Amino acid sequence: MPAQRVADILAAAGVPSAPSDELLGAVVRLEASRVADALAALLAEGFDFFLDLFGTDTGEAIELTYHVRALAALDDVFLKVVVPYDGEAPSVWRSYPAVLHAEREAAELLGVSFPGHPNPKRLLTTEGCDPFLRKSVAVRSAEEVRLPRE
Amino acid sequence: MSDEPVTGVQSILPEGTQPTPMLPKGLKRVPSGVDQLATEHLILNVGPQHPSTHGVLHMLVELDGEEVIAAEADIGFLHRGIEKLAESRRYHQMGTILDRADYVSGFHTETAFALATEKLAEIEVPRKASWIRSLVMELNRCASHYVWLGPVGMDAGAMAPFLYLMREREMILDVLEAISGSRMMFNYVRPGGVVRDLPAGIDAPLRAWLAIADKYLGETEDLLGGNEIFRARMKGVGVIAPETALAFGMSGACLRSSGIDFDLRKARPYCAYGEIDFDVPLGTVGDAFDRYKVRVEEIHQSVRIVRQLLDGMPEGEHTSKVAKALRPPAGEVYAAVESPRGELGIHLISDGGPTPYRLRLRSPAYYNLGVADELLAGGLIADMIVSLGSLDIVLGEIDR
Amino acid sequence: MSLFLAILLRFVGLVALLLVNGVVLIYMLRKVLARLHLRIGPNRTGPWGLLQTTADVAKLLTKEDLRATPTDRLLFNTAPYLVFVPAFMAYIPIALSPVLVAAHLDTGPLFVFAVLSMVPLGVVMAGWASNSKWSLIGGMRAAGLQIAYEVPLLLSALGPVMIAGSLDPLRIVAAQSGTWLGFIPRWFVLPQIVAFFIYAIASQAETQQTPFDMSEAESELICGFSNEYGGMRFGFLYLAEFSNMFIASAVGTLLFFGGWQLPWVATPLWLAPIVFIVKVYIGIYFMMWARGSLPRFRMDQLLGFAWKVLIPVSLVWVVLSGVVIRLVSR
Amino acid sequence: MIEGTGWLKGFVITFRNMLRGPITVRYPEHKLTLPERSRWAVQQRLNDDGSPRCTACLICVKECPDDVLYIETSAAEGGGKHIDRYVYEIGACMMCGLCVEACPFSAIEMSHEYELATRHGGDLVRVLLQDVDAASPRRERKGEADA
Repeated sequence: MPAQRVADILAAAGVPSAPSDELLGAVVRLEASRVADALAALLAEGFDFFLDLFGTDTGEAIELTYHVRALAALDDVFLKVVVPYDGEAPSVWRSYPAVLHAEREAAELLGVSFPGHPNPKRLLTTEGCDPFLRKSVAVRSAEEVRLPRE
Repeated sequence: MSDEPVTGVQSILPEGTQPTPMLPKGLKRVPSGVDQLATEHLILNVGPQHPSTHGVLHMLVELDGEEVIAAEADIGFLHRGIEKLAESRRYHQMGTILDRADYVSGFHTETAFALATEKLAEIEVPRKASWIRSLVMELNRCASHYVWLGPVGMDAGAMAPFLYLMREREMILDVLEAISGSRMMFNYVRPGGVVRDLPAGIDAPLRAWLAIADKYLGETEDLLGGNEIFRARMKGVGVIAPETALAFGMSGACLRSSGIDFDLRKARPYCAYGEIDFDVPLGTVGDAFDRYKVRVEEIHQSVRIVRQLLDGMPEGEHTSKVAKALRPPAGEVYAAVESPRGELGIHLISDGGPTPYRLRLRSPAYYNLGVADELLAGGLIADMIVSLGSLDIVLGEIDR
Repeated sequence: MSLFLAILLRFVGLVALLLVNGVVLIYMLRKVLARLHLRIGPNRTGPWGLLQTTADVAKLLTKEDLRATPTDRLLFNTAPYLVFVPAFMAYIPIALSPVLVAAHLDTGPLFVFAVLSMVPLGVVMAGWASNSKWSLIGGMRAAGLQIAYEVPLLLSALGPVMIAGSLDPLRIVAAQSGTWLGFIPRWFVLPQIVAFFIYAIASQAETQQTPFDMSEAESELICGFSNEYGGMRFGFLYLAEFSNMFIASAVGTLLFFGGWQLPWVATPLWLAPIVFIVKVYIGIYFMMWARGSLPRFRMDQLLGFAWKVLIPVSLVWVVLSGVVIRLVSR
Repeated sequence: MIEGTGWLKGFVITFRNMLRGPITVRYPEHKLTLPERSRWAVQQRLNDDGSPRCTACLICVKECPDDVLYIETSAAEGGGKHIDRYVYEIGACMMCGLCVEACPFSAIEMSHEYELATRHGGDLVRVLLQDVDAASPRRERKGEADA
């Protein structure tokens, strides 16, 4: 499905968006605050299969990617929203309960929040762990953690 | 990024709210009322060191007697930050960590990554490489299903099938070792093809396995699916309706056992699957027994696929020329394979550098496990163990 | 011989029988399960691993006696004995031969079932006193299971007793001597085939073997009621389980398979105990075979099976065989 | 629940498998033969005369994801490089084989040495080469084109 069609669906639901067809597939960029409405509209249009939510640190902000698929037509759509560091995007679990774990993971690993999540606890890491998928958190190299060689 | 150090659970909570205590969502903590006695509910920690959580899963369950009232999966005990580590690995080195994500079917993760990289860098893959990939992936699928089928029998109390299936799994792992050099941490599939051609004489041990695979699996089917006790344990337990399966993003055999016909090997053929003849087994009810049946039939189908791949293995190069220090152009791709657990996707973002800018592993078991909280409530402890086992979770892949 | 010496001798004999049985059975279980599962089993300690269980017993005996602080001290410490002592007592009326018996009781099988019904008490006690949720659930399960399966167990023993017209093990065995039609041994298993199957199922449940190993369903409750036990206390719980296996098989041999008698020929007195032990061990092999072949029931299915299937069937069978015995004996 | 005969069939199958005999390999007495490609501890490949093929080019050190290889070099007396120590930390090695793939001189290889358990932590750090002159890369390249 071309990205423009997806944008039309979203426009009909009153969500403005910027479509583009990329190597990835149909990508639609929109305001973070409207993502719940957008996904509800897509679910109503037959995008019944939620694949993934993950965040990327672009260096200036966190870019969240929602990947949904219309299973019957095998159409993939990638919704991208940008939230500032420590910003927030509404939880979309009412449309896709599959996102429950993924939102918790994105929250702890990238330091964003998802208001409306019913169970906003840490998922993978323990208290005090940095949101290490941000680029500012460096992986310690093997040399750093290794015991000194004699 | 803000200068404030982000610490603790507060970082993911809205301003001013307190973290909720670690208790299941539907927690009641009230007299049960079932028998008018003031019985208190029991909070039970199942795992992370429990024989039936198939790894280091921690299930927090609330019990009324033996009945599960609410359950919550707690994961992360095996979290190694693979997605972060991937940002500092070059493309040809990635196999070493991706093998360790889904440690029972490493070839699938490796291939998904190779497919993503090839899409991004526009690398042609020789036909033989695709066939070899399909071959090792199907073998790996069988090995993975064996090591699911055995433990799920153990969950139901049958020890014999587990050890019988180990016999067949050993035969496969020996073959995989002869092909790749390692039994589970293969590091064999690379962008552009595979590291080495199939070794000479691999035909014999493979045919030896093919000759007995269906027969021995039939014995296991008699021991498990043919057994009345096992059927009574599995039938009607852990029923997942098709809508629920879709809503929770389940894929693979869990989705198909609910009656939804979706298999990436058919839907978007990759590697050699477009040229291979096989069926996709479907369930009807979506209970644990359907998941058992679907997976067993998948092994039979994999045996069929391996036979075809072996008969029709093309001649030619096993890899195309790919620069060691691969620098794919900046861009973003998604590639997925049908792993034994479902759709295993690699979402790769490159900035043109020698290492990925961001690598996201879309783990099927991670999403399949999401349904657990809904699924387990209402059953007995024994049902919980069987339902959880029937999901085929691999914690390495869930926690990454 | 003084009375004291006689009692002491019998006591020592029983203890020896029980301990040797325990050691041999544990070794046998390991080997049989291993063979059923394509493995070798213990093969390092001693020739063919024969000394493995001896080594394990030595380990258990020398282990530190640990008890978690929040356990109920008195109950926690006594529970293993409450499980072990009935298992020990059940050996008393088991007649290895017409003369080799600790105490000749007129109501032998009844006594065995009576003392064994004390075991659930100890199991619940162990489960509760451990102050562990797993143990508690395991203990409750074990109690429910043993109470449910005691009824069909007793009822199934009624058939042979009715044919023999006595509860005395010697007379039950004596009633099974000789042959029908010259070649079929007069064992009660043939006329009482239904009772035998009920006995086999119920005794498998009573001894907590798969498919009835509810209380220590390791994939669910890890180790059940014995979770918190270690050292020799665990050893006692474990030993009691194996000794119950022997008891179940021995009583079955007495009731259904002609005890110490060989079919067709008169059994010399010196051979009788050997014949008996061999028969018992064949029975135990079948119990282990079932353990290695079957999955486990769910608790509710298990209880439903006992109350809805086994008990009605055994009741009907008791009435039926009573009527037939009355008609035949007239 | 016991309406069928499936459970009886189970008895037959386990008995049949019992007759098939154990599949266990009695390990220290009997050992499996490893496939030729099996990857275990890294070892040096030496020339026929016992001199190292290693040129101390450090490619393997850079390639190793776990950083288990470590080479200390100094200038040799007759020019070229002198290998003081070639250290291999087997305890941290995951036997991925990337170093062997990367070595342009085929100076290291994956051995079939899999009995790596040891009582002493010190055994997990091995010195593969000590105090030898490194091979000259130029000469090797000519002789070993596309090796």
